[in-house]
Amino acid sequence: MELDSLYQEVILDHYRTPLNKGLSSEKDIQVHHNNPSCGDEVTLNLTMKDGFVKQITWDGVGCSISMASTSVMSDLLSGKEYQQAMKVLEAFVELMQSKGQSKGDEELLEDGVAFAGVSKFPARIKCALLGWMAFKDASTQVMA
Amino acid sequence: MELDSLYQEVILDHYRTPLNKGLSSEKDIQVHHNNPSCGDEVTLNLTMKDGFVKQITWDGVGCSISMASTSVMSDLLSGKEYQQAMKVLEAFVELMQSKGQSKGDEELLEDGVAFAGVSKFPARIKCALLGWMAFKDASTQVMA
Amino acid sequence: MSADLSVYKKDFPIFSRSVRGGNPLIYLDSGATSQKPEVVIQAEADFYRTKNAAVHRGAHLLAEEASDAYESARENVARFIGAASSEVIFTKSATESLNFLATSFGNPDSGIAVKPGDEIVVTEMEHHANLSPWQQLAKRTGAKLTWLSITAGGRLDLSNIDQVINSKTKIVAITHQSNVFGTVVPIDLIVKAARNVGALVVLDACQSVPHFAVNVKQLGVDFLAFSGHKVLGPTGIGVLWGKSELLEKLEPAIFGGSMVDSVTMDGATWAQTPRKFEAGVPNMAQAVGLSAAVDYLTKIGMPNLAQHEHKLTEELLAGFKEMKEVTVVGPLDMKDRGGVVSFTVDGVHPHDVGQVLDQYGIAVRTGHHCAWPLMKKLNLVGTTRASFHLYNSSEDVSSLLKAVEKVTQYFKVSK
Amino acid sequence: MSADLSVYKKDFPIFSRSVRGGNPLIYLDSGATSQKPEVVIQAEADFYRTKNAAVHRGAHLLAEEASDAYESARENVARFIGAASSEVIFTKSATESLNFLATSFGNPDSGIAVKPGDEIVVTEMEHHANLSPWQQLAKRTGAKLTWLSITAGGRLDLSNIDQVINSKTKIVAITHQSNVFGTVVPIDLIVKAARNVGALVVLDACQSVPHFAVNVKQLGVDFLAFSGHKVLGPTGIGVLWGKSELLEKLEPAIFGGSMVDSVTMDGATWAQTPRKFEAGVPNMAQAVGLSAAVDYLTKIGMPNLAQHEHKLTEELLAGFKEMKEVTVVGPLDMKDRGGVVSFTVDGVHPHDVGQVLDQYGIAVRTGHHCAWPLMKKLNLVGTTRASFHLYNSSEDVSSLLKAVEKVTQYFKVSK
Ligand SMILES: Cc1ncc(COP(=O)(O)O)c(C=O)c1O
Ligand SMILES: Cc1ncc(COP(=O)(O)O)c(C=O)c1O
Repeated sequence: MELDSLYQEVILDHYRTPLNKGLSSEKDIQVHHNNPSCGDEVTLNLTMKDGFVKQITWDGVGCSISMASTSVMSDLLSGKEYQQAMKVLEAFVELMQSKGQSKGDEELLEDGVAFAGVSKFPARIKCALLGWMAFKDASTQVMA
Repeated sequence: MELDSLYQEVILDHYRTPLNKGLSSEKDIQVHHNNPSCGDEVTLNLTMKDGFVKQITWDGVGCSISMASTSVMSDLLSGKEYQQAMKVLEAFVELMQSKGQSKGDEELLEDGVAFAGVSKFPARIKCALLGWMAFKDASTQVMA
Repeated sequence: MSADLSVYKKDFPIFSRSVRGGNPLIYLDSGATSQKPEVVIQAEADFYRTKNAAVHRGAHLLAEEASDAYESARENVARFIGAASSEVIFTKSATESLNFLATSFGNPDSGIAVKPGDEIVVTEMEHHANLSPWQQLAKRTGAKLTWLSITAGGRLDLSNIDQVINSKTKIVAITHQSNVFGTVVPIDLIVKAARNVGALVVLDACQSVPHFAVNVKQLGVDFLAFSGHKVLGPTGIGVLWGKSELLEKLEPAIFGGSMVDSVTMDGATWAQTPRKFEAGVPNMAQAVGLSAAVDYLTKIGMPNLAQHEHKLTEELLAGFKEMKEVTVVGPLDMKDRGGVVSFTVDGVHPHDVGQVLDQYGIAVRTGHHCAWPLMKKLNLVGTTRASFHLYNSSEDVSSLLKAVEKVTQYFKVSK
Repeated sequence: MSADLSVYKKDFPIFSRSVRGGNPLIYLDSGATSQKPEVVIQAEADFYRTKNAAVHRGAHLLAEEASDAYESARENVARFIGAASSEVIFTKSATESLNFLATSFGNPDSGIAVKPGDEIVVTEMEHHANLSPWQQLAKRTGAKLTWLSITAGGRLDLSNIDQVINSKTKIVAITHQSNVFGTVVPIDLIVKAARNVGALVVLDACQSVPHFAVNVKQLGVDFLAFSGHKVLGPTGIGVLWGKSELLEKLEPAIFGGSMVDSVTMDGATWAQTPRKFEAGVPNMAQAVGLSAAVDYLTKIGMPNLAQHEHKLTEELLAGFKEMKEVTVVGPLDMKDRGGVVSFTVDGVHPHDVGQVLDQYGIAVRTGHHCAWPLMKKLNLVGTTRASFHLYNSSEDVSSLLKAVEKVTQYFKVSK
């Protein structure tokens, strides 16, 4: 069923058991992003150190796609050098815009490739990007 | 031609040689009416005496229909008892609403029946009524 | 027995298309916007094809015919809600209708203007369109916005109505039927409370006019707004109705051609109602389309339509009652309730519920339904909402129930 | 040689009807509203028939397709005027576009708000839609409305431009092409004068966008407004374009669903431009229709259209030159002038001129053309106005000239 291409098992797993959920007490910056059309919300705490992403923690409410994607993002980008994290982020954004034409670079995106199917559902792309955009906002502010 | 039913010779005559045009120095009341959609304007001076219409004078700018109709009105209603003037006015309004189905009561309306054709041209009915409505407004105020 | 309205579905061309997964379309999102019968589509097209011209302006035959079509549409729509045609203003939407009022009340030149210290009463279950304009008005004028609460059962809490609607109250702006709960509000009690203190009542009739007979005289309200697109009519048109003696007192909200009596470089005076509220070349084709929509509904009969939706709602509520994972948000009984059913599925986000339903060809609305304060009050991130119209059937209800069952299976929900 | 555009007339279904006296329709009132090609009518109808749903709201396929159609329309219209799509706001009309601006500038919360003592500059030849909103804004804020005059030849008098546009000037709101004279205004000089003093330029492009290529970047203005119905598009839609950094600073003018970022009972924050200016379910079908209209015009080529209208205007002016009873009001030469020709006939009121022309099937506009201050300045009760579009031909010009000849005969005018 078409639906299975959207709700990959990896996504449902991250939804049920999210990583890095629960806000850390320490942080360089906290940002809050929401998606007014569906009400999804993410609060993200970021700590950077020596140009590396030291820690990403988050909390939020939202659909399986937005929560799982934030979980994957927080796992994937933690420990990465800032430029490298941005590269991964760009690859993810590109995948989302691929209208089902791309499978994603598994080396770069790891679990993130599970979201390839989302790109066929325009209304869900914003869900998948919510956490990633929060990270982009936060890290740009810290690096500025 | 259909046009001739609108522009009866009587109308063009009144347009070229209007009656009672030029405002009297004495008056009980002066009213100013206009037709915002085409810009026609009429100023009307009215004098009543013992329940009779003593004098109607007017000035204005507008199309042949509005000017001729005001001329006819001023001639027709002058000297009439108020109630009788209102009866004539009602007959004229009714004629205007007749959508070309009525010829008008010549005894009551005299030259006014020349406007019967106007009722077939919805956009011109307001032109034909401009002076009459000014009279109605003025006389109602005086009689109040 | 309710009338069989299934014969009318074929009047709506959209149902001849298929949707996701090759499924036939099961449209349960009429609360957001209704589908259009072919007569409405044709009425708009015919206006363009045979009499398109700027109304109230030209001396030519087309302009005459266009003006006649537009003004006849006004008369027809007025008749549909029991109003005088001079009291019906065509706007672009209910949102604009409500904003017009708020703007006019905020203009100190209006004969009825809101002043500092005045109170404006809304409810916790308003759509943003009947909340934000009043918030802004309060902010601009120094008036205070207050509100009636809701009960746990999704009804208006009237226990403190006499405190909320008090001698300071100038305006009570309230929905006729909640777009989230389906609750029909007891307008008679609201009108009575408002009359007692000399306040005006503004009714948001977006969710009532499309579904049951609404008569402005019988309701006794002062102003009423609804949208064309929810009443089987075109997009881009709404209605603002008001009592003429009140409309005469209000300054217009937007300014331009065809709404003036005279203009100089220094200022202007206005034409009479309704013209003074309709600046510019109006949405003529859409007015004509809306007129065709109310003709179509009148032919079917609003009581028949109401009965039809009542029956479907009853069936859906009964079905949900059997499903332990499903919670209906709003009245569980059929008293004073329309064909809008919000629900949640345990452990599944509304957006995910909607996605699975979509896979079965079922179109519902998910999210906050432009009623965020209400969602926060209910401690919900959103709901899934099914809403009915004429073209729905008992089969649609069964399909929905079956698909919701699949949702719980797909996401492995267990309670 | 200008391109032969006569083949396109058959695309407009209205020309298959006959009018007064059984005559074919000669439509010379495109300045008021244009006729619609069948592709535009079908685009609107197809939206209703195949993808009607509330945009930006539903999780279902129809809502996706509707959103896509609506946003593609925005991109397409943006491209047509050389703008970024995030800078294009769909309104109900140019009148609303201009009122939105005036309202937003009047909101003290806006990042660019008009203050007491500021000056707002218009011209003596503005349409009421670009005059009244600014008069009201001045009145509300304590700003001063000033204006550029016109010359006897129907051009803008720029002799005192540096006094009128001065250091107090906040906004210059000006028409691109006069709807009475056909004069095309030298926007470059206006922009230069405004830039010198840091004022913003608002362009009323109602009479330019439908007739020649308009590029917002090249013009260098800050805001621009036009109506769909004059550009071969549907009624009920208009465009407001603005530079995004300026739009971001403005508070919205109307409030409701789909334009918020968050809402509580106490207040709200707004979504980003253009969304924050589009409260409520938008005029989706009309946006899609407008998009089809600009596609159609792009296919024909705006330069071809401009040339075509130029030729017809030239022919008409030449014809009128031979008629001693006729006086053209506005530029007599073809320099910086579009296809709008106002004229008077000695001794015959414009309304009567229009009536006689109507009898020959010729549709023109008569009266003050929503520019009363201009008429008063010219000491005229009104004019008769012929205006062209793509579907007009040299034969239409000859028919008009012949019919005006009849007017003078009918009313026995002699000079
Ligand atoms: C120059 C000009 N500005 C503004 C308008 C107003 O446009 P609309 O009535 O479509 O809002 C018009 C047309 O009527 C116009 O010609
Ligand atoms: C209760 C209610 N009020 C107001 C509105 C706003 O209507 P529109 O978006 O058509 O202006 C809606 C619909 O969205 C509604 O359901």
